Amino acid sequence: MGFLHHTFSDVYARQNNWLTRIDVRVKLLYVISLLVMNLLAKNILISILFLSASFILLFSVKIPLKATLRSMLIPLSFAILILFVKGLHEGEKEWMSFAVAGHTVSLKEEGLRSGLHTCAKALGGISLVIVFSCTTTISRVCTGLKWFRVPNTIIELLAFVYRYIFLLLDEVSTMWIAQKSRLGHSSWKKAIKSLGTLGGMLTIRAFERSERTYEAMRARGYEGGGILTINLSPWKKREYVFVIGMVLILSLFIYAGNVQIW
Amino acid sequence: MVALQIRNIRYRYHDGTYALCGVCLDIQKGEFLAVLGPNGSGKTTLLKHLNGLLKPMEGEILLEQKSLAQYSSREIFQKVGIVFQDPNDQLFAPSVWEDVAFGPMNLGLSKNEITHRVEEALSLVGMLQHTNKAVDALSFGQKKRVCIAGVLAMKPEVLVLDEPTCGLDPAGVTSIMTLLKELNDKYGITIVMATNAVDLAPIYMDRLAIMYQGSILTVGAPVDVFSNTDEIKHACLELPQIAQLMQVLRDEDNLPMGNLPLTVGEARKFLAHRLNGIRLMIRDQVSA
Amino acid sequence: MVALQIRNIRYRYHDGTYALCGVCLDIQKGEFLAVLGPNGSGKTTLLKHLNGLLKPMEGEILLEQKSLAQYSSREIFQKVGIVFQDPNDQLFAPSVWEDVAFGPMNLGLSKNEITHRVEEALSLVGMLQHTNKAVDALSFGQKKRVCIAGVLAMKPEVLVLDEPTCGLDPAGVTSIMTLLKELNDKYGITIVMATNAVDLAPIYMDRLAIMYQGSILTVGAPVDVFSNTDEIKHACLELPQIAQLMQVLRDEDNLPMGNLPLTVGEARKFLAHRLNGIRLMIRDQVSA
Amino acid sequence: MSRSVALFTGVFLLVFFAFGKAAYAMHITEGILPPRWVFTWFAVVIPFVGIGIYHVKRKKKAVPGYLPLVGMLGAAVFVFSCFPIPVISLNGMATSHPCGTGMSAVLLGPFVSVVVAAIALLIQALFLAHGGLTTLGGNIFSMGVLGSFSGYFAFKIAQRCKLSLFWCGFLAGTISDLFTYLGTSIELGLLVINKGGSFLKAVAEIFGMFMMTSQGVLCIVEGVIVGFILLFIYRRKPSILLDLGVIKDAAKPVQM
Ligand SMILES: Nc1ncnc2c1ncn2[C@@H]1O[C@H](COP(=O)(O)OP(=O)(O)OP(=O)(O)O)[C@@H](O)[C@H]1O
Ligand SMILES: Nc1ncnc2c1ncn2[C@@H]1O[C@H](COP(=O)(O)OP(=O)(O)OP(=O)(O)O)[C@@H](O)[C@H]1O
Ligand SMILES: [Mg+2]
Ligand SMILES: [Mg+2]
Repeated sequence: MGFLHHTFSDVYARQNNWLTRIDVRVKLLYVISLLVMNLLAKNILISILFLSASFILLFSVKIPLKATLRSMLIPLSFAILILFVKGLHEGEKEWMSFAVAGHTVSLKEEGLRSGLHTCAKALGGISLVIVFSCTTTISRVCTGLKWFRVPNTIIELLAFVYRYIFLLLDEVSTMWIAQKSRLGHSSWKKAIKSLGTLGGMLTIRAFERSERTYEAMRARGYEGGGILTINLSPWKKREYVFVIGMVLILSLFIYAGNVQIW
Repeated sequence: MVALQIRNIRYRYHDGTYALCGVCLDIQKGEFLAVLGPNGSGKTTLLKHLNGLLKPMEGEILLEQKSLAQYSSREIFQKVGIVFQDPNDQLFAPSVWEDVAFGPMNLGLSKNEITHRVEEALSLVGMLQHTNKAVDALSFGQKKRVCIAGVLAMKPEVLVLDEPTCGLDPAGVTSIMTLLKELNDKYGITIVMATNAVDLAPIYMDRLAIMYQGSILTVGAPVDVFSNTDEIKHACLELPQIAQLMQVLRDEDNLPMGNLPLTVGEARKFLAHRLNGIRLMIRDQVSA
Repeated sequence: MVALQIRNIRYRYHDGTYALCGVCLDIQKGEFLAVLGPNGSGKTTLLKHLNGLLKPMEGEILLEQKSLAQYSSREIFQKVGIVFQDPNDQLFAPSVWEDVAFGPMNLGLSKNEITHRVEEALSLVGMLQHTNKAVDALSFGQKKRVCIAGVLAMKPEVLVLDEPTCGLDPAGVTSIMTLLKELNDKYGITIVMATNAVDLAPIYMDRLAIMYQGSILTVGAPVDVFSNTDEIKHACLELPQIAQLMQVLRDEDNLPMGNLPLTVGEARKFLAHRLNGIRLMIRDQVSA
Repeated sequence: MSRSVALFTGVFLLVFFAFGKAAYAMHITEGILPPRWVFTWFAVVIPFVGIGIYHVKRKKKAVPGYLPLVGMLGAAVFVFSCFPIPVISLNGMATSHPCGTGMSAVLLGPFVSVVVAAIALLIQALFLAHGGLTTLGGNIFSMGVLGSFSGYFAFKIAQRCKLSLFWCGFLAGTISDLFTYLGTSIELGLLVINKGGSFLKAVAEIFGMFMMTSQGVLCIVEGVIVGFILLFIYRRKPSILLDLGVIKDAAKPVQM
């Protein structure tokens, strides 16, 4: 099956553990401010700290290491790409050079160094996002976004799109299999043609399904209003503790991030 | 008391298909009515008329003696709830709670009232423990239940369902049908359902209506409807398995029989009586 | 002769669901096998393994004594054809002819051969008069038939179907099942189908396999499988209606019985014999 | 010498691997853009997203079914962007993923398409770890804004020129892809300017790398597929294209 080699990380978010129980607003505040810290930090240690802390957190809620590593593969490759872009273009001092087809290609020390820093930032940042997404379901995310005043239309569409991705993926993979088992993908040309058909069927079915869904929505009184009932629970003592803790941690990081060591 | 009166309605789709050609039917308050019929006979089209999702081209529908056209659509939706065949079309919110709350929210109820109704509806369908689950994490039968809860949360007087048992395994069918029967018996909700499952009809339903090519062939109690075998065959339906057996026994093996037993229970009573009756007779005669 | 041997296969979906946990099953050449099981028991997953669409994580599948892994996928698809539940998933082309021709065309056959095969396949499923119709203009049952024709046009030895009767009216069910039985009897095509319809199994199938939670509970002739009532209940299934009736008669009314009759025919024979036997006995004794 | 050859080979393989994989997702990963670019790109895309939201809201008032329509088509486009497209290129036979923005721009119009792209990017950033939250602005700019508008205008201009439906779709798909990659290359190239790097050379190199690995072929192939998709819908259910305003009655479907 070529489809859905992606695993959406919110399958883990449906479990019940200490991280999933934390209020989403607190988690969002944490993640966003830590991501900003991660960007602003002047030394590599902060990002490495975030990376390792994230792994410990993920370990503490029993997310399989393999899953985490798999989802870090693409960010990692992107980070390596940046490393070379920077290495090739930034700075003066050569670290090493090659001759490729008559051209000299040289990697520069300064660029590599700042590239390495960016790599660390990428990994640190992405691991924070993974911690967030592995412990927060989509409906919680919507609640959180609502609290952050993200427009309702976006939140509704987000919830709606997310809800139907899996369904359509399932349907499409059945159709794909049906095509495959009648040899519709046996050569490159056929495969392209069949993918066109598949996309067309997908669009048509999405269109028809939207009509049926709209009927079902109308039957429950929908007249163009909101489609989400978001229930914000009041903040509890726990949440306040977390937020105060965050302020402390942040000030520590701001201090640590400004120390020049490299 | 009549809940809904369908007066000679006709409907034509944009592409020219006549899906309903003069349907007349009275739906009594508190009854459990099944609409049976072959594929394409217009069951779904008929059900969509019952709460005004489709407007008849001719004829009219009376809800409590007043034409549907005179109600606002909000009033109709509150009185008549509809559950479609594919639960995935109806569960568009990410979690169970939010989905069930969608209807009450559109009614503009207070927060407390919404919470109350959602809980009530979920407990009616026995899904209270799944309140916070994501919709994709539910099984097919559970999704079906949540759909029903979503409609129940609007406190309808009439519940309309389109093939609620299609695609479920036998245990799932029994559990959904038992739920519907309970809603009908205990809470007095009038239920109209379209179905292809002839075996279920005599077990759960008070009345059946047989549709064929956009009109209604017969309406009546299961016993009466299934006694007219030719009409059933004509409408591409079949007798329930048990009725088939009893019919063979009656017609081929000359077993005298009043009404055709339709359910396991009825057939058992009849057969046991017969077999034991005969056995007793034998004993009597032997001893005599 | 064994057509397919399933040797202890396991399969896990990406999200961690174990859909198959050690399935073993032999499928004989020319048999008509039904896979029964509740929703989510892994029927569809198992069927998708039969033509290599999913690869088992452990275990293997032998097609004619050779592991599936050793065939090219083209060879497998030619030998094992699969028809999914929803016909709308499978009809890619705008017209019936084009859709059925899709497979043969991909085999790279000559134009004549393609025409020949399409006609043959369409006549097998009785859809020859609809050759030029648009797919959208067909009824549900007709779409189902075209799907089957599309697979038959590749001349498979094994035909695998996922819930072929779901959503069809009773007449449609009978017509599809008769078609399959004919393909099986007359043309010797091995048929494996997943289904929830327990009532059909004893009428049409040679053998049943009951799945539950990713493994196979029992395999055997309908009589044997349905004689183990507890297992059936355990697997969220039910006995066929007729068998339920006979079971009640046996257990509650103490009617002595060998094997539980499962179909109308068997039950009739048994009951007629009994009733008449008793009647004869009475006559004898009375006259004696 | 041999050491440097080995090193070079290693570096080359690494870069190749990185490009193959990075192009797979082609969204800029979390942490890569420095704060000022994060800020800039967010500032650039917010008006577009805002106008898109306004469009959806206004349309929803008039046609309440518009929201489920956009949502469902948005999901469809997301699923389309998961299609494994076989492409032949320098790194051999590989599969890659289409962007799908060209298609969504054709079906939904450019502004709504930006919103759909933003949502798709948010979902990918959160639940698939493709892209990132702070880089969301930059990604929306390249894929959402550049992709949608270029695709939309390519389609409309092609229609003006009376090209057949297939070629209109082809141009929309291909051009929106090219602009998306160009946008990403520019955003990455901009990272090197403040440290004395040469911006244009960097952009050219990155863009060249994208095109040389699978993505160059992908642009064309995605165009072909979008063309086929429109053609298929036209043949099977033209009313959909009419309803969405993609074609007027008199469109020529095929002419290849
Ligand atoms: N949206 C539509 N546009 C055009 N024709 C339609 C549409 N929906 C249904 N029809 C046609 O109207 C007739 C009645 O269809 P309907 O769906 O009401 O049948 P049904 O009894 O519900 O069948 P099933 O048992 O298959 O659900 C059929 O001939 C069908 O082809
Ligand atoms: N694509 C998928 N990803 C993850 N899990 C899946 C997927 N498809 C099926 N499953 C899970 O695998 C198990 C077996 O599913 P399968 O579809 O094989 O059951 P089934 O017997 O065909 O059920 P049904 O009678 O409902 O068709 C179920 O628990 C299901 O949730
Ligand atoms: Mg229907
Ligand atoms: Mg299945």
